[in-house]
Amino acid sequence: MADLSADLGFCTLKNPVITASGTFGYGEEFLPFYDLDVLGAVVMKGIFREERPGNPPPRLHETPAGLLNSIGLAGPGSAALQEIIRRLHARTPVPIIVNVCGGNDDEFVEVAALFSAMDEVAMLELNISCPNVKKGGACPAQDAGHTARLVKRVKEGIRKPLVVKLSPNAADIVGVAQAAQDAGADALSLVNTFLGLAVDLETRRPVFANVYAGLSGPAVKPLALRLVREVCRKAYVPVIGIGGIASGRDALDYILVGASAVQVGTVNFYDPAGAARIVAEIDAEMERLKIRNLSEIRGKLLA
Amino acid sequence: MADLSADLGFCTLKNPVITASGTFGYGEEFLPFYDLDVLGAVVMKGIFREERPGNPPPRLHETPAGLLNSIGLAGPGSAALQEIIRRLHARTPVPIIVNVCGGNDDEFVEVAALFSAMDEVAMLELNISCPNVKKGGACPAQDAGHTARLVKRVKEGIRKPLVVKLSPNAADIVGVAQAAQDAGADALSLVNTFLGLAVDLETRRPVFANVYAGLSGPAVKPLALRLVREVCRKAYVPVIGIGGIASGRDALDYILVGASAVQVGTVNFYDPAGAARIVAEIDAEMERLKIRNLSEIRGKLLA
Amino acid sequence: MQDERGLIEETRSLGNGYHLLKIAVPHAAETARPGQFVMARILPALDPLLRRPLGILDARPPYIWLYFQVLGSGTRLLAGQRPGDSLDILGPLGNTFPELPGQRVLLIAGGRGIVPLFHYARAYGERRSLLLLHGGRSKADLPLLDRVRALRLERLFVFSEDGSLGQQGRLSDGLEKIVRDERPDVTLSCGPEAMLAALAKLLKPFPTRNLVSLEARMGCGFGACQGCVIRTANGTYRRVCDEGPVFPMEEIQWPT
Amino acid sequence: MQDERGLIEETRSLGNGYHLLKIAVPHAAETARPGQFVMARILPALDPLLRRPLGILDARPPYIWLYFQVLGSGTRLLAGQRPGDSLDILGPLGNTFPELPGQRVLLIAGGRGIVPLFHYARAYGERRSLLLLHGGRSKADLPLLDRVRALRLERLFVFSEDGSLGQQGRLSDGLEKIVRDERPDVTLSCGPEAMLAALAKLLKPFPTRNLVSLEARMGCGFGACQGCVIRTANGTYRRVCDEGPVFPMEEIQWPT
Ligand SMILES: Cc1cc2nc3c(=O)[nH]c(=O)nc-3n(C[C@H](O)[C@H](O)[C@H](O)COP(=O)(O)OP(=O)(O)OC[C@H]3O[C@@H](n4cnc5c(N)ncnc54)[C@H](O)[C@@H]3O)c2cc1C
Ligand SMILES: Cc1cc2nc3c(=O)[nH]c(=O)nc-3n(C[C@H](O)[C@H](O)[C@H](O)COP(=O)(O)OP(=O)(O)OC[C@H]3O[C@@H](n4cnc5c(N)ncnc54)[C@H](O)[C@@H]3O)c2cc1C
Ligand SMILES: Cc1cc2nc3c(=O)[nH]c(=O)nc-3n(C[C@H](O)[C@H](O)[C@H](O)COP(=O)(O)O)c2cc1C
Ligand SMILES: Cc1cc2nc3c(=O)[nH]c(=O)nc-3n(C[C@H](O)[C@H](O)[C@H](O)COP(=O)(O)O)c2cc1C
Ligand code: FES
Ligand code: FES
Repeated sequence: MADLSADLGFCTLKNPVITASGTFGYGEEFLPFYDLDVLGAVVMKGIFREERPGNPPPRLHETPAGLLNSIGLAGPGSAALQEIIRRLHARTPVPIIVNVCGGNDDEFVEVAALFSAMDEVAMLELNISCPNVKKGGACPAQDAGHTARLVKRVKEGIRKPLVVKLSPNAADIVGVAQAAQDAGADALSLVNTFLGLAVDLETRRPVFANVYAGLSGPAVKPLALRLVREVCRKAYVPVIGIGGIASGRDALDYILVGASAVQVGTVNFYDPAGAARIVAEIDAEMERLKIRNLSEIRGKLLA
Repeated sequence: MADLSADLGFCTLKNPVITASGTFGYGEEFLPFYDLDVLGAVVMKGIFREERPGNPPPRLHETPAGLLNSIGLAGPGSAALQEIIRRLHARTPVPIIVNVCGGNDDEFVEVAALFSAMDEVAMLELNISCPNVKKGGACPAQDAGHTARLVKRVKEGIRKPLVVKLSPNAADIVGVAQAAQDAGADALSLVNTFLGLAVDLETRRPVFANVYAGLSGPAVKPLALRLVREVCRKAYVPVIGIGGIASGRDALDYILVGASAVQVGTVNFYDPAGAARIVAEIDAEMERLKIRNLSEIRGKLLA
Repeated sequence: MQDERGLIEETRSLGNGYHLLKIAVPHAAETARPGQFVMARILPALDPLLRRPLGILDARPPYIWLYFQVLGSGTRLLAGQRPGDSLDILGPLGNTFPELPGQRVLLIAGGRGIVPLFHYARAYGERRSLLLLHGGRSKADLPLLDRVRALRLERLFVFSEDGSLGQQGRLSDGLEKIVRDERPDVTLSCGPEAMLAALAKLLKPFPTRNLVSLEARMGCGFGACQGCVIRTANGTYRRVCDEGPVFPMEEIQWPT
Repeated sequence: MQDERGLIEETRSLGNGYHLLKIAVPHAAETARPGQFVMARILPALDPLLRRPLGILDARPPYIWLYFQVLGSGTRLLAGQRPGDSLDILGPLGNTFPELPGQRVLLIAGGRGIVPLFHYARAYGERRSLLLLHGGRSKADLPLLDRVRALRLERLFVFSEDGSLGQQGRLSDGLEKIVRDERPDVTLSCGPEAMLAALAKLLKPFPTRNLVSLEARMGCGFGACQGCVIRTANGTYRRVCDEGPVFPMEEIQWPT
């Protein structure tokens, strides 16, 4: 057994594998498959203040090695999620991260404060990067100024570590990352989904009502890995790498370019025990390459 | 037989399928597989004034449904390509497009003028979007101002239609597209490859000497289709859609969002007769959906 | 629900793109109940990426039978599998058609919609009499009919649009008369959405309890992705994978 | 060169991840010459995306034999293929080992580098005497040895690093003595790059003509992508797929 612990500065996770928001339900859905405590942490599906129906179907469209989604952050609202979190926490000690959403800045601030007050919550992730809320894919993480203002306000109202989740659709993701950390983000997570399009020649319409949707899955890994490296080179807070991770090897690639931990998303759909498998594969790969702990390779890309 | 002819304004191609630069060699390599005259046109691999060795190996890395390449525009130089083009033209009447490259603006202008003078050349494509020439992936197409200046100069020195090939790595591809057309581009082609990264945990090095490489193939299609749609909405010159086309259906998706023709790249590697197959599939699909000609669907996405 | 490695025991091509697979997959076979489905991962490769939902046609431990139609890349690859190949089978998933003891039940199956109803008739048909109304475009679209005839059914009504088998017409053409004549307490149906929408309209005047099994694009199959929703009559969304696939007919907002 | 649908006739697992395939693929089988290879597309799906290059172990029309080692996803999928499955086979590709009539030829094969040299010995061994020096890590890495012994060879030298078969050591350990004793005019070698680099050093003092068969990552296999280059001694690049895979040893820039 290699030492898999992942140091985020403000806390240390058992290992670097975190399940990504929106791809792991509210954790409970995966209890039949494995003990969630084998994971570094789990992120809850993104939450708004009130219940939201989400977008009309179809919400998913498969592409080669990828998945377009336009779920539109369907969810039960903050009060219901608090109940779910208490229930989950009673069943497993795995750290719980809440993915905080908002239709406007006030809502982000309010929802963050609500979950900051819960003992069962380990940290918050600010989802300023969802392309499926507004038609056309606009989100706060496309703008450094907006990101800075919002992060500052949220941070003032909470007493928990704040991870800010960035969008690959920003014109300058490194600039947004710098704005977020300067404004008080304790960590950065990236990437959320890439804006993509699918159309249906039979109906001559876009597949999705919102026209654009978010691309995730193995297809995006080379793109996401580049963005994570670029952000890591400028970040002084820990970075959580996300995008297309399908194996332990993929996860370690992110550590090598500088990430302190990773999130795994789409893999949970096609391989329900995939996140647990990735933990085991990281361990085996570290053994094989005689890597004793993650700091031995973190950011050690020779380039 | 549906009418597959593709109107580019300044000329009409037999059909909308053009083979993409760098993925079809100099045409001759594909003569054993089919009669190139079944295609709309072929684009030669990118050419500089002088012979270039290209980048050191490895130059290719496969990713899920995608391909990272860092060929670095290896090529024999303009004089040798002129010979090759004469030879190819003697063997097939397929329209030949030259993909013009340059290490600086003067070289672009000079190479373009050279091939503009050749009767065997149907049009020029200005490759201002290759991520594999400069380390880090920088190219003129990342900057609207530079693009405008360069296109204007090139255009002044030639008497052939000029297609300007855009980069998906620009912060604002629509702005660059507008700059290119305002500066005199007769058509726009997009996208070139997406900047991506692959690393090797064994050596702790990037796979490629240039660190970043260009991602192509089916993995990128949803992303490229979105960018093509955004450019088509603002373009008053014809657009050639490129990115991950693997089937006739994929090609028609690009026409539906507004492209006048398409280029097919990576498919030529894993299916040497793939471009010809795509022509046949477009025909079959149009028959099936009772589409008589491309203008019936071009840009007719209901959104 | 479990993710099991299933071993293909037998494959049969039934023509016209229809296929039958017999798979050894003990947990799913033992616990599956009529109306449930599995998510099958056909290859270890990343294209196709997602599993494909397929209804359980029949289950006799350690085997389940799948019956499917080739539509796209996933089902095409599945059709290429042969005895000795293996698949990852996640299941059984979803809710079920209730057993409904003592009730007079009419099963309505359009095309490959036969799958959950076949399972139902196999599981509960011995114990009481069932009616089955089965239709498709043509004879070639009803390749299971011999097996359907072998089920214990009180009555079987067959329709084909081109008249190549049974009565000519859509099954919705025959529905009203059958319901009037046979007076079922409950209808259970499965088939193309347009057919189900037509049934919903036709059944409205009758006092029957009506349940339908629906399809939707699925990401996970077990409630985690919110991808598989259908719109309900009151404007909310429900997940087909774990709140369904079986729903009361009147809860669904049918396309008009 | 042609893109043909090949039908798998026979598969054999040789342990330790080594596999042998017999494939009916008439054009490639008829025209293949020793040293050539094929590009195999294993699945119609888009992952793995590219074809995989594989040397031709033997060709007896309408069959070719492939011999490969499972390394990654492509070879793993290939190992899962069974008789009756089909593959797209593009070939034969590349240049060849010259026949060299009247010359004394030493074949040097490291591990799966046996492939083109086996083909060479099968094709030309009847007509004259060949020497073969074959080595690998251990017995388990030389699973073709029985078939190799059945070739018409004047002499066969076998080395294994762990001594489990033949003489203990790397084949480079035995090379100098063999070349001195047997005085070949030409050496033809294939194997891991490090082995070939060692051979290049050892063979320098000898007057032999030396040809090597190389591997590289390939995009297309027929000269269109420029992806498969190796660096030559004078600093330029050459394409392995169509300028090779066979090169004069002294033209290559070996890693130091
Ligand atoms: C609960 C459930 C049970 C099912 N049971 C069966 C069964 O027993 N037998 C059977 O043959 N099929 C069944 N299906 C449908 C089956 O899942 C799809 O046909 C299959 O996923 C198509 O995969 P593909 O890769 O071949 O096609 P794709 O390449 O994914 O799609 C090909 C074409 O089919 C359409 N399509 C794909 N999936 C669906 C879908 N779920 N609903 C509507 N249209 C779709 C697409 O729009 C596209 O035009 C079931 C679906 C669900 C949700
Ligand atoms: C002309 C030629 C002939 C060949 N003949 C044979 C043969 O007869 N039998 C045989 O077993 N193999 C042969 N190979 C090698 C074979 O092509 C690779 O093993 C195969 O492509 C690996 O595919 P994969 O998907 O299994 O591995 P991938 O997932 O692509 O890679 C797995 C691992 O193998 C390494 N790797 C992959 N391809 C190569 C390569 N070409 N060179 C060096 N390292 C590589 C990668 O770095 C990676 O670590 C030949 C290669 C060439 C170029
Ligand atoms: C169906 C789906 C729903 C998602 N919902 C959310 C969400 O609620 N909040 C969020 O921050 N990210 C959401 N994401 C993005 C993922 O958390 C992750 O950033 C992305 O999928 C890339 O990782 P992957 O390639 O491993 O899937 C969602 C992704 C998918 C596929
Ligand atoms: C190996 C390789 C070499 C390429 N060389 C060039 C080039 O010389 N000039 C150019 O403009 N684009 C070049 N491209 C980009 C393609 O022309 C095309 O824009 C890109 O591959 C996207 O299309 P695809 O997904 O169909 O491959 C190259 C792409 C690949 C894969
Ligand atoms: S398929 Fe994922 S929630 Fe239903
Ligand atoms: S593999 Fe494409 S040029 Fe050699």
